[in-house]
Amino acid sequence: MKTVQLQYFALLRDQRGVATESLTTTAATAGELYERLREQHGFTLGPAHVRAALNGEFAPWDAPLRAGDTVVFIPPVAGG
Amino acid sequence: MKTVQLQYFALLRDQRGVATESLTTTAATAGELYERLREQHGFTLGPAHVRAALNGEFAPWDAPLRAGDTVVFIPPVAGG
Amino acid sequence: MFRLSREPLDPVALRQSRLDPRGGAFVSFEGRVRDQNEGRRVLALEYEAYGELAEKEGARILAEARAKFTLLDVACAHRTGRLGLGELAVWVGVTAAHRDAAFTACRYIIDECKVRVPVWKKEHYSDGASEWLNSAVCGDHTGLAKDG
Amino acid sequence: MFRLSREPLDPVALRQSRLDPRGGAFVSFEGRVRDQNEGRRVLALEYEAYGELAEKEGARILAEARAKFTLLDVACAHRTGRLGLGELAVWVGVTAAHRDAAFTACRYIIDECKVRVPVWKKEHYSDGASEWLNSAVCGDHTGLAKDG
Repeated sequence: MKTVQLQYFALLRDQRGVATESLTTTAATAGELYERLREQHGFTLGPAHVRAALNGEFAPWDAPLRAGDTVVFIPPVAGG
Repeated sequence: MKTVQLQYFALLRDQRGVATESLTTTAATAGELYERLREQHGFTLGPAHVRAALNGEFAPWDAPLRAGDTVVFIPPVAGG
Repeated sequence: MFRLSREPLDPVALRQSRLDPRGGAFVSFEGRVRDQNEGRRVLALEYEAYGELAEKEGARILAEARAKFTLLDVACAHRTGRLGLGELAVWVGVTAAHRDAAFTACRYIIDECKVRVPVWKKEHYSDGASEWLNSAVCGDHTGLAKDG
Repeated sequence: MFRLSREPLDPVALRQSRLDPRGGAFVSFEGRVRDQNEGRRVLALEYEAYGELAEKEGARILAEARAKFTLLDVACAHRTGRLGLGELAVWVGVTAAHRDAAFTACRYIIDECKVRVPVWKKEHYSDGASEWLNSAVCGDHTGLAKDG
């Protein structure tokens, strides 16, 4: 069990209904956490369309989660 | 024999020493006129590096010269 | 220089700040809110950024451009917040001794920014609907680089 | 709009005059007098144009760009006369709904102008010499599109 800080943006923020949350989880990796949240909140975006960021840097789905991590799931970007 | 109006630009103006002249010539084409002028004034640019313009439009070297034509020989351009 | 801005971007000031006395070629790109997208009438846009990572990724893209091409200067600014029709959303400016490098680098920067920098665009349409771009339920990535 | 100008070009006014309320992508190119060319220190430039034909050929190039690409607006202005270091010699601005067309057309216009529009450039060097570009005695055309 570890506690991580989540930030949500764009579609994921809309679907989660909050911009940030503190979450205590047993998920071992970023990918595992996304799948659980997706199921729980009905996120429409599959993992193929989302990237993970840990502590302000892009991270692979299998990156291990550590207590205190800031976790952001990044929907398809659309700047410019 | 016909009289044409010549305008010179850039290197050709420098080498001819005037910007315009009125010339009476027996040259039948733009190319023939250029070769004669080149010999007479020592133009360094061969015809492969020069284009002809008659009356404000590009013209092929074999374009016939007519009385009253405005003739410009165009050195390699270098805008921008 | 890559920066995000909640305030309107001033292309005149941006350009002025990047002028190089050595001269040469300056190429700039301005992306402005369009009045339509795929047939729907757009009234306004909302840009949201994950600021910390957006600024890192934007700076990386500019560094890549400098490494790939021979440049004198590069800069990019991206707007966030709500924008009206015609407002400037993104500005890229590149100075180089030769125009080939300036064009290629400017294009590289905007193309990479559009697919890598965590900025999201929500379009508000005249029918009252709004939508996060590229996030449709059955969406794939094919539409990513199409707009602007 | 293609025009020659004996007066300094104002890129801010040029850009402002081409803004399109439909938004989209705007790409502009500025060619400025460089401080050196092939290792020689340039102090000033002189541009001379065959005005009548230059304006016709410039307008043809813009019309070709409109025919080849899907554009909202195109414009090009070229300076003539004597220019100092850093002064603006040529400006091209293109507006399109999509950036691909804007970049490609802007590049097309400046590339074509450089080899087709009858404008000549005389460089004045720090050693007192001066030279018409591309007109060396043994010159060939290989250097034509190199600068700027």
